[in-house]
Amino acid sequence: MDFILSVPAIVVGLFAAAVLAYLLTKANKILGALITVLGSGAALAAMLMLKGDINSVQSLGALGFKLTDYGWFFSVLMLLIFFSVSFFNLYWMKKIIHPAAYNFLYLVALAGTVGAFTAKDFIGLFIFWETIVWASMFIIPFGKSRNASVVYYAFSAFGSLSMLFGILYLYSKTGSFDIQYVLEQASMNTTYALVAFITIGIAGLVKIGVFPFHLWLPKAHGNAPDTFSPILSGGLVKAGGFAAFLAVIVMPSYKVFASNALFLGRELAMPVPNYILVFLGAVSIVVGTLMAIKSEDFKKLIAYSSVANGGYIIIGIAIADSLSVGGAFMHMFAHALASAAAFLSAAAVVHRTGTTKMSELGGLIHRMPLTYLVYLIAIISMAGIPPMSGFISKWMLFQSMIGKGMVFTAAAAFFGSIGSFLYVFRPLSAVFLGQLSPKHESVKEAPFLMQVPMIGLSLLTLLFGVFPNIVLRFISDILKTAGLDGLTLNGLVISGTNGQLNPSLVSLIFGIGFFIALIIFIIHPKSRKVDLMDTYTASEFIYTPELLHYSYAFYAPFERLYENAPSTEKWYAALIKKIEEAGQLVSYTFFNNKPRIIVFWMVCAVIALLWGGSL
Amino acid sequence: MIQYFSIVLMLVGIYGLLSQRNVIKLIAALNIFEIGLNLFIVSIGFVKDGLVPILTSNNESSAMLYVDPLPHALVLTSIVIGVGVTALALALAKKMHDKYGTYDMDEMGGK
Amino acid sequence: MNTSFIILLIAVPLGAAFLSVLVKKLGKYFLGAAIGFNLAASGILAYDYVSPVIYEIGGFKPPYGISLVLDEYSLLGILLLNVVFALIAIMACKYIKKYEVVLSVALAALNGVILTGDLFNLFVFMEISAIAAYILTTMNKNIKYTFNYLVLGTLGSGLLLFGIAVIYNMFGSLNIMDIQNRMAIISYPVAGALVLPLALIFTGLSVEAKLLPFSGWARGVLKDSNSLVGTLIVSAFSAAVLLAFGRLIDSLFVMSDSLLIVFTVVTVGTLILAEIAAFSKKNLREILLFSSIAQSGLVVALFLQGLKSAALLVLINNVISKMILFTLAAKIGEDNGTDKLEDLKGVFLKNKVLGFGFTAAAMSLIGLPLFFGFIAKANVLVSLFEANNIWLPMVILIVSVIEGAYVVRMLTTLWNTGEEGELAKAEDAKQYKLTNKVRLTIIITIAAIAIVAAGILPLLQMNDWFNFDILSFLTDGLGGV
Amino acid sequence: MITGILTGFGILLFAFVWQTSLDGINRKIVGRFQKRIGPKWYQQFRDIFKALSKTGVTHGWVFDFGVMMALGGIMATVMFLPVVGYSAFPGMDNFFIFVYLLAVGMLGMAMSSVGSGNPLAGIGVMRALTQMVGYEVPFMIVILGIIFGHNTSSLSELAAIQQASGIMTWNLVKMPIGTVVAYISLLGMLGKKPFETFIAPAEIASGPMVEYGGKQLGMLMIMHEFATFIEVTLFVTLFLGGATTLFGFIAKYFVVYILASLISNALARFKIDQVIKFYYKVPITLAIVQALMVVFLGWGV
Repeated sequence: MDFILSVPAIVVGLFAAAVLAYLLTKANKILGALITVLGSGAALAAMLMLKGDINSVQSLGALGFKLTDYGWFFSVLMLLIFFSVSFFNLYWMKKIIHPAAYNFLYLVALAGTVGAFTAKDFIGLFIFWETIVWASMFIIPFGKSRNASVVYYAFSAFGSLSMLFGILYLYSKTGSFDIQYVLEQASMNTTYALVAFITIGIAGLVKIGVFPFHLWLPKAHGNAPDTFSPILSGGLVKAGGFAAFLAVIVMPSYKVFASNALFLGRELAMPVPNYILVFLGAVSIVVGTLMAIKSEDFKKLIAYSSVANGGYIIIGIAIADSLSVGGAFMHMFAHALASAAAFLSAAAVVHRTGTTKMSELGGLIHRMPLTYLVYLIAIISMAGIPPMSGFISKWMLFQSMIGKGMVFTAAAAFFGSIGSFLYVFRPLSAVFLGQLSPKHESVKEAPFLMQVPMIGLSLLTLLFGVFPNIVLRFISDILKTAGLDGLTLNGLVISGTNGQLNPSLVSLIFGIGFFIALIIFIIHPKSRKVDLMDTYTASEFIYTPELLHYSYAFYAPFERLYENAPSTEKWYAALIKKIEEAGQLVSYTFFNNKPRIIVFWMVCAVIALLWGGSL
Repeated sequence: MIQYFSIVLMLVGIYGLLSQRNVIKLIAALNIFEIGLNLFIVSIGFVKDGLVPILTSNNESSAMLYVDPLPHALVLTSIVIGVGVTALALALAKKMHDKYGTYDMDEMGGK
Repeated sequence: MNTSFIILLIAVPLGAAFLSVLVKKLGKYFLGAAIGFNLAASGILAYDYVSPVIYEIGGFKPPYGISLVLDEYSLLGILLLNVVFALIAIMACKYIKKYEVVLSVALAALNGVILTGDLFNLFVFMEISAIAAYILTTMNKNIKYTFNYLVLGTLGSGLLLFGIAVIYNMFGSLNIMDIQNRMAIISYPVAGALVLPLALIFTGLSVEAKLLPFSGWARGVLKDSNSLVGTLIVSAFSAAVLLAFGRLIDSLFVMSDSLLIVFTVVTVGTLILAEIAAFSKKNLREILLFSSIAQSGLVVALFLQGLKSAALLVLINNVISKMILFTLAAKIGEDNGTDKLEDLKGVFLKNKVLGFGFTAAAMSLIGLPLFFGFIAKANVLVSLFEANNIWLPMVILIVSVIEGAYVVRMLTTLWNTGEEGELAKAEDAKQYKLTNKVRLTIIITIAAIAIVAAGILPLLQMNDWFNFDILSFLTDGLGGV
Repeated sequence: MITGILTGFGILLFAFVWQTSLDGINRKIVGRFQKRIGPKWYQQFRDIFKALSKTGVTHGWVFDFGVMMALGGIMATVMFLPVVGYSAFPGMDNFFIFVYLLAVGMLGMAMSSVGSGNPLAGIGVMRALTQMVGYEVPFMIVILGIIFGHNTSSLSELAAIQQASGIMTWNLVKMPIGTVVAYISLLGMLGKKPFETFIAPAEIASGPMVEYGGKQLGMLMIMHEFATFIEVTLFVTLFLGGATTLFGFIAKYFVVYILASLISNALARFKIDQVIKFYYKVPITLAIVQALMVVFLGWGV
């Protein structure tokens, strides 16, 4: 195979495009943004064409690339998200402080993503992984918060350095960086396997934003530039799923630790490490859901929902049977599309109104109906309601959890699932429905080029909700190469451990139901159109639309129930405070510029050295 | 014996550094420390019953016991350096006095 | 190869210093000539280098005479030192006036520190370089801090001399190699007897190498220093002292286990505490000086573990990136009257080229991939793991998170305007100043490009880039040209 | 396929007729309870068709679209229900379909009502959703036990398993705690007192329903009948062994529904935070106990 169409070529090409975008943006901002569209589009096309070359190995200098099937899956997903979002870049050039750097880093992050998913060696994986981190670390502060970037970096660095530790430890033991070989070797030795599991697992957990590492998601996603939040939430977060998949399934830890299982001999027998992952996933679902319900900011809300959804993904991977892992993959796919679409609709709203505070918005459905529909489809998918793709994955995950009899995990998942109705409905109600504020009277629908990716993502969500087997067949192949059983797919039907699902049929029946309702609606007398303000107000006269808009502290009665719950945010804040205090202490103790005090420390140190040295 | 004495001198110098806040006294303490150090170095060259390590017509045999001459050479260098540092320190002290009007480190303020 | 270049590296700057004293007006040119000569000479030495050379001063055979040792280690040292020194002098040449003599002496002494093979000679060069540093720091206009530095420095070098004297008393020699040979043939357990002198030497060197708790002078001296003094101390001086430290540890430090543990505690403690202190600071130069202290701790810790190559990579990375960072931090401080981070939001909007240089250096400092720092970090960790050391990598990585956090805070703040919760806007950066100096821009750009190139090329060229020996690379890669 | 859909229509028709009649009967029973005569048993039909025939108002397209989505989603859900052995799509009557397809309808209604621009509707929807978090979780934990125990999530299969040997294999008998929890949840689903918070006519003017009139109201009333039918049928099928004969089904359904209605008339309304607190204290604990019994002890399998 020639170099022109290969993974290294895509990576190098994206780096080159990044430089080109930088230079062109200096000349013309729109032109530079166009390069991000073309670059990511071309990379997506190239990656799709490479489907036949799965398992091919290539190298670029000392960096090896191997296109595994799961790597291809992730790469295509990422490229799709990057490509969709890149259309928005065209409209954001004026709003971003460093447009040239933005375009450059956008493509560098993309190159890093493709590189990380297709790396043959661990060290290559790490290099690209960190490249993503620093590229996004520079983009995030272009938005609303500088601190968010620091938080993002600190968490990411914790994860990736943990991975680096594992990689190098295993290198020193096995003498290789090759992912396949190292994991094979690791799986034969419990200690190595444990190190690999913990270190790579932590990297995955941090990236995907699972409790207790979830804090960076709301910070970074909520404050990043509006065009980059969908990338983070829809795209980069899923790299955590990739790492977790490597640690749990590819290694495979669930076999290595099979003898250390809880509840041996039962359906729910599962290795202890996997249980820990499941537990963390369950906690994230609950925490993410509760925090999302509480959020007043549109983007922060979706970010917390990503925490909850990350929980599902981790649980799916940790349960480690084919249905659950397949469900996790499907969930990553569905959630990537849905959360990208949701963030894009948020971006469209910001583009037109300039705010993400839900209490300042309202009634936008009458001005931006398409954006509303995109958001509606996205949340239907996120809440796991048919006929969208999110339903399929949740169904698979529930099947698996119930099949295993995991009562508490399932309880958390059910809570998250029902809770998601609450939080996804809130922006719908507060931003799009309700009263239209007079200051948004003249708001227009999002421009055409922004509509294109939004509609595209929505259609994909719908398509894979109705015909999920298109994706599931490929996922099934991934599972088979990873040593699990494939999924039981039969025509349009998916079979679980205790039931079958025919999403197409569900969609069809829903369509029929809707059609009947439509007929009932049409044959009956036409309604009279009245203004939004013409509502029942118990005979009071209210002329201010804002006052008639119920949006602030939407779930106040529910929030009150857990307002005093312990908060990881506070815990982290306290930790940082303590570190800073310790630093000040060091500074004042040893660096106070008083010779006698420092001489005193010196004398103490010399005595300590002599005493300790002569022990 | 002289070695213990020199170490005591060094400790006196360090005590001075620990207890004094007057710039001039600090410089003096440094000097005491250096003197102790130099004495120590000289003392390690000492050989009991050794002769002056100079070849003269009186002691032509190289088998005779000599005092080690090297430490003396070292100490010369060390003293020179010490003098240089002391001079610099005194110059600094003068400048500090010009600026703050005091020799007391604690009264000079600042962080 | 002309071995006389070795002594000339010291002699020429020293001569320039004398001439500058005589003809004050021409001081600038003498200094320039000395720097130029040293650059050229170290280049020639590197080019011609075949195998280690011992240069005997005055023809006295070691151990009787003073000898200078040019091996891969000191070759690397003089290359690094002279290049860095030259770059700093060019970048900060407006401060040089009146200090030509001191700078020439410092150059000579620092070269001596790296090259010398004699313990007492090392003390002399250290002391001379320290005196030069004291005088340079008077430029900060805060004599109190200089005096503090002087007291501590003198005490430290006194302890160093004390240790050297004890060593001489024990082995009857001052030549490092000779002592090494004698240690090998002594019948009693050397490690136990060496505790006192080693502890003293360690303390003495630690003062100049800025290890905690011996480095109380560093904050006062560096926090308001200009781009000449501060940069010289954090990069050139630091490099020379650490190299000398490394050489002594490598050749003299026969340590008992407990002594090794105590030394390691001090160095690793320095790494951790200084990074924490840097994290708590809000001023650019303060952050950088604490980071520099921490890196020194790491370098010495690695030397103590016997990982010379890894330590050298960290050292090189630290010296080059600190040179860029401190120069720019001092410049920002000078142009804007403050180096407080929160008063400098978006300052790089005024001069993006310098901003890029700063960014590349900072990212190399924290060891992000595609920058040289990553190569260094990977080497450190790989060699530690290969030495079956697990806890030190853990410490290094955890500390890296803290380090990363404050560096990223620095970068994001300096690049972006706007309060928290507001969009970053380019208009808000109007009040800042960051003047453009051609020399500065060129050097920073070249250094930044070098950092990036040294971060990317090994990935593409060397299959074992995570495990390469910088010293043999120097002979094979450069000497063998 | 076509027969399946036709069967589905049949079930739809049956559900409408039966539940609407029962609603009328219920109104009469409640009337008698309160020493009134009460309306005729077909009063509910009259109300629905009257509403449909009137000209109402609309607050924009989402107001209408939501109503259609609500009714469409609910009707689709009904078509999947197995009733008296008739199942439109055998094997596809997966429990989760009911939970989530039902949610489409609920979402449509919520959208439509909040789209009216009336804040009372918003508050009503908020309460409805909050209450949903309350009752669904215990309910689903109980269902988890059932599905795990019987190893199927198909409603018709679950019914068949329970019909194996009379009343003793009903889940009512085998999982009594779960049945109690599910019944409490059912009260919440049906919006019967004490869980009537989201309607609360005296507080928030019927909450979500505040702006409706005319055909939209009519359609929502139909939707309400269907939703009630789904919920009660789920309970009957899951805990009372479903039914093999129409009479059996009607009888069980009648008991379950009327009992709920009677309880409702005897109790007062919770506040919404009390609802959540209640559900997350008693029923959820019981549900988990039940599920653990099934999973770990194998009781009730």
